Amino acid sequence: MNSATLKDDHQERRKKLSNLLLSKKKPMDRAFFGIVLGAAGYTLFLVALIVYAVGDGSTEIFSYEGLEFFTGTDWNAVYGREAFGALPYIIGTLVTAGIAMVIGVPVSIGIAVFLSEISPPRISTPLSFVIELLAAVPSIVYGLWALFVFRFWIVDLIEKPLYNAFGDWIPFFGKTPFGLDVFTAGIVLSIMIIPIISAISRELLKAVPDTQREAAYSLGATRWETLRIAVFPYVKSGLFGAAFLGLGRAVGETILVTMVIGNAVGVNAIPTSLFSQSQTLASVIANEFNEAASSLHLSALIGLGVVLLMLTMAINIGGMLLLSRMVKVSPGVRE
Amino acid sequence: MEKIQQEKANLKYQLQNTMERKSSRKRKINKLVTILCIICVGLAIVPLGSILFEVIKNGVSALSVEFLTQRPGSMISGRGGIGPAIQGTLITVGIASIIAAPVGIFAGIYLAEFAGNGPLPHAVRFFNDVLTGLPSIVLGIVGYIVIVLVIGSFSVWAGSFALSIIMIPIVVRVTEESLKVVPNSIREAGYSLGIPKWKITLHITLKTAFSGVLTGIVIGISRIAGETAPLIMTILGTSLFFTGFDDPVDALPLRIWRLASQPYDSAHAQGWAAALILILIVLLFSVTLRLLAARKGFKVRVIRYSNV
Amino acid sequence: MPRLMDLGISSVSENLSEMGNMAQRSLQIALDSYFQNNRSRKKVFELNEKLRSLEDEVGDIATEIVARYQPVAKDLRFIRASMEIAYIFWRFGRYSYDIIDTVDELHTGLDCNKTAVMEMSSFVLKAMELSLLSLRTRDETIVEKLYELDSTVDTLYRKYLRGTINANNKDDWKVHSRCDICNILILRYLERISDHACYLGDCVSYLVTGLSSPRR
Amino acid sequence: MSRTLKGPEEELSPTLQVSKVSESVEIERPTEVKDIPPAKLSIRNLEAWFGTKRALKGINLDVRENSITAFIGPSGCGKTTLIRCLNRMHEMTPGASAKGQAILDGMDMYDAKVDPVTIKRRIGMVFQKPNPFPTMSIYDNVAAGLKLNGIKDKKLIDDIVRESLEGAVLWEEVKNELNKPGMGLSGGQQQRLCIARALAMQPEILLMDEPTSALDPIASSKIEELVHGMKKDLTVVIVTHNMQQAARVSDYTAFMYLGELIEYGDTKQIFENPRMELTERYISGKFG
Repeated sequence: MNSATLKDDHQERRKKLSNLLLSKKKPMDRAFFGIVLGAAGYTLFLVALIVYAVGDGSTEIFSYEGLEFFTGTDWNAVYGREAFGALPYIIGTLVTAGIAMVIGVPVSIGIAVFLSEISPPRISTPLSFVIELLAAVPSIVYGLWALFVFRFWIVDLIEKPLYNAFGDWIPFFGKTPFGLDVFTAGIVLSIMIIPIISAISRELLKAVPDTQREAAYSLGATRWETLRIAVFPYVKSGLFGAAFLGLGRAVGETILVTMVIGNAVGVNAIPTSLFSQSQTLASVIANEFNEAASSLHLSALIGLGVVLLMLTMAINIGGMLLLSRMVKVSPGVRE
Repeated sequence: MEKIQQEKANLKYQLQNTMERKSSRKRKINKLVTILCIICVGLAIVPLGSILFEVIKNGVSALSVEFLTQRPGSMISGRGGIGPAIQGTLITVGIASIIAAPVGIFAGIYLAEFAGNGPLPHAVRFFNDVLTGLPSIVLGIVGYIVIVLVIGSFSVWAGSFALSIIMIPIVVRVTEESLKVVPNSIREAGYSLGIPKWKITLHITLKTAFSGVLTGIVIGISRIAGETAPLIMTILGTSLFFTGFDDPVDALPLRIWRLASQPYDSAHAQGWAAALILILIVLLFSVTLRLLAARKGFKVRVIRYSNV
Repeated sequence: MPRLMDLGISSVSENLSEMGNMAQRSLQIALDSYFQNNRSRKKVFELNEKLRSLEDEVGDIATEIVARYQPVAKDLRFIRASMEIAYIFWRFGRYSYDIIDTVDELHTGLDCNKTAVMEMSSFVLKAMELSLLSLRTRDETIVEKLYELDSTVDTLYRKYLRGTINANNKDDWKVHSRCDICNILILRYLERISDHACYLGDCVSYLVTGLSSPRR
Repeated sequence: MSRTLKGPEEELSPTLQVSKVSESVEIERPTEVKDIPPAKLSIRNLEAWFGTKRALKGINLDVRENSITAFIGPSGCGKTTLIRCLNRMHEMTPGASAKGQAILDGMDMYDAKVDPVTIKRRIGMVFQKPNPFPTMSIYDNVAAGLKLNGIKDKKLIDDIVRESLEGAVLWEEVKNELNKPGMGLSGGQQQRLCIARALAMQPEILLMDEPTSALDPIASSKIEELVHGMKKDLTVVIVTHNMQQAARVSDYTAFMYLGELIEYGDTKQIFENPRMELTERYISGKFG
């Protein structure tokens, strides 16, 4: 084929194709946009629905108890003697979550540092996988293990020695331990949130540009100094954010806590020592929801849900803000 | 001139001296930190090892065909099985994912491909993150109020609805992130060929981010498959096989919880076995989907979403 | 900040200005040896050799610059012009050597009539001087003067050639021949030098404006 | 001045020599001899913005048919913006806008009635980095534009895929592995695959935005040869930050600076004898 006919061919094909192509209209673009916008709108609708549902469900208890609901310590569903105070559960929630944070955060950051800074890839890759596996274990399985296995380790290895040593003269370690208490709940919670926090922390540490580390190393800094000078300042607020997200999970966790916290009710649920039985907001709901006989009791449980909702939202939004602040720090600029 | 050089040499000597003295201390601290980190790793590994060990040890002995297929029998006898629970989990989680996956993917597409930085996408992102952090039990309450109270019965619908609320934000987030990792040049190549945007998004961008999106769905499903709390007030749990979407149904986590609260050893053994099955289902599922994703060849690096 | 290419360009520049001086000197020496009848052939020969090697060197550097730095615009024009200019300088030296060679071969003594050469050489020296000036100052307007001088030189050459042919009848051909041949040859070489001075002016004009001389 | 004759034996008469020089001068200035091809794309008062920042300031320029036009200039001068305006790709960037005229065969592509998608079907584009569709095979990459625009004729698609790959001088290298992923090719091959993908749409103009900047010199020179060969069927506009590349490959060169078109002309003239001081300083590496 000589070049002239080739060119003619080319022109002809171009004409044919452009007839085919240019006749196409595009109404689908708009329809598609409608679909994705609808999906995005649905998520907003869900938030509104949640707020409406729990708000609507809890009006009865708030009109019955008023602000007493937040400060009362009594919890009684018996007909004629109804009293619903959420304070013990709020305290219980904060204490268990607090214990989980005190143990979980440093360990998580240690793991993250090990994975991203210390270990060679051939160790850190499978290890990260294992840690992620830990995150994939359903909380009910943690609960099962905590209830039948871990509880006894805690009692034998930690609680009894502590009780024997300090129990008589420090109220903090008072109360005979038998494993179903805030301490156990807090530790199991910490085990549950470790994978979460360490995974985020590891991503944060990985996001620190290597040039930062190399700069420190080139000045003769040790690994620890490099972390302190070049890496941590870079990710500090991010690590706080990760911890906050972990805290959100710890506060909202239900079934695991229900299984190991001992399920005390009312005033008894205010932990007086590390080895007290208690309840969290979530565990009360899980324990009593299906047994609630009166609509007031149900509404009280939903009211606990409202408190829980507000608590976790506050924590999570705080965590998100900290994380996003970290992301917004432009590379190379430290606080 | 010579004096200055002398001073310089002096300074250098002093510096080296100080550094040498400090460096042994430095090395000690460094070693200590390394050891601490390794201890942390150990602290995380030991529980995992123990959990897997116990689940397998206690679970395997109770496993049998009968256990997997039959209805629960009397708690004391240790007879019966978790058939309805397996069935219920598959149905509830299946319906939840059928709701959540498309909604999540499309909302993710909206955020990544259409939204830009206006107030609406901002709100969608923000509230999506808020949804991610909500305690699942609260979503159970929502399912109870919105569906159980309305249709007058604990039901599959309520459970699936509550679970879908847990899964949607996960899928949205992961979809958005995976789509954002797709280089813009790929989209531009599509535009430059005069392909309409919706086709570019579905046939090119989403396909490229496929493994990431799939990972999101896997994470979402694994997460809701293990959820217990919201099921308490939505599907209630029953010892019967599936009878209808408007009726209560059983689920594995719920069954494990009930078995664990029994005072009988035989029930506990069944609980372990059910936990084993639950873990196996979750693992099997995620391995299958990941293999599927890996077969697609192209990998978008996706941040692991253990936090979602 | 100087570019790497500038190093090469400045060494080409230096070479060219050295060559210009040498060309001028070798013509001066050649003419002196004709007028004063001293024998400086060796000196001019050496200068000529030197010019040729410098011309080679300019060519080498220019090629290298083209290959390595891919000059454009003014640089490109300079490189192109410099190769031509180096060649012109070498021609200057070569014609000077030809002049002294002729003087040597024909052994012309002080008895020849040297007025014609004297007259023309003043123009040619002037032309050479001007062409070098135009290169030094990058003044492309000088090319006009060069062409004027060249046409004067051409006219002189033709006049003398014709005059010699007409003046020499068959009878006294032998008497004057040695002087005449010598003169005519030298005039011829001078005329060529003048032409090359014009080319040099053209090169400068191209170098500055990017356009070749409007005359062409 | 191509003359390198030396030595007395090659001395020529003065007249001959003069004419010889003038000959070489003739070769030097071909613009006076060459026909200027008709304008394929006329840009008139084209302005472009990123938000409130003006990236192009009233560009006027004629892209000549079946020729190669190169845009050069320092980073941020607007050359990429300009080329992206030529198939209405610029406005796809969030916040970006453009106004003015770009007349393609008598039709103003910035006219409100014109659908930008159809413009893109007539004007192909090749990008800075090779960007084959990652999930698609070599064949699918080339066929993607046709298939996703709703063309179903298998035979036609087969023919065009082959022709386009041949046009991009890639056919011989990949004809036995059309079903392998496009990402498996080398960088230079990927870029030629992208060219084939653009050619498959039978474009009238091909825009190339620094097509070799991500490639090694050998692969780059292949692309350059390919581009040179394409101009018999196509009009090519190429943005390059490599001036030598512009000098090698293009027929016309436009020099841009700070969003303005400083000088536009015959490539030979721009590189040998630029009219503007700024152009001279830029191309000889004195700034930029």
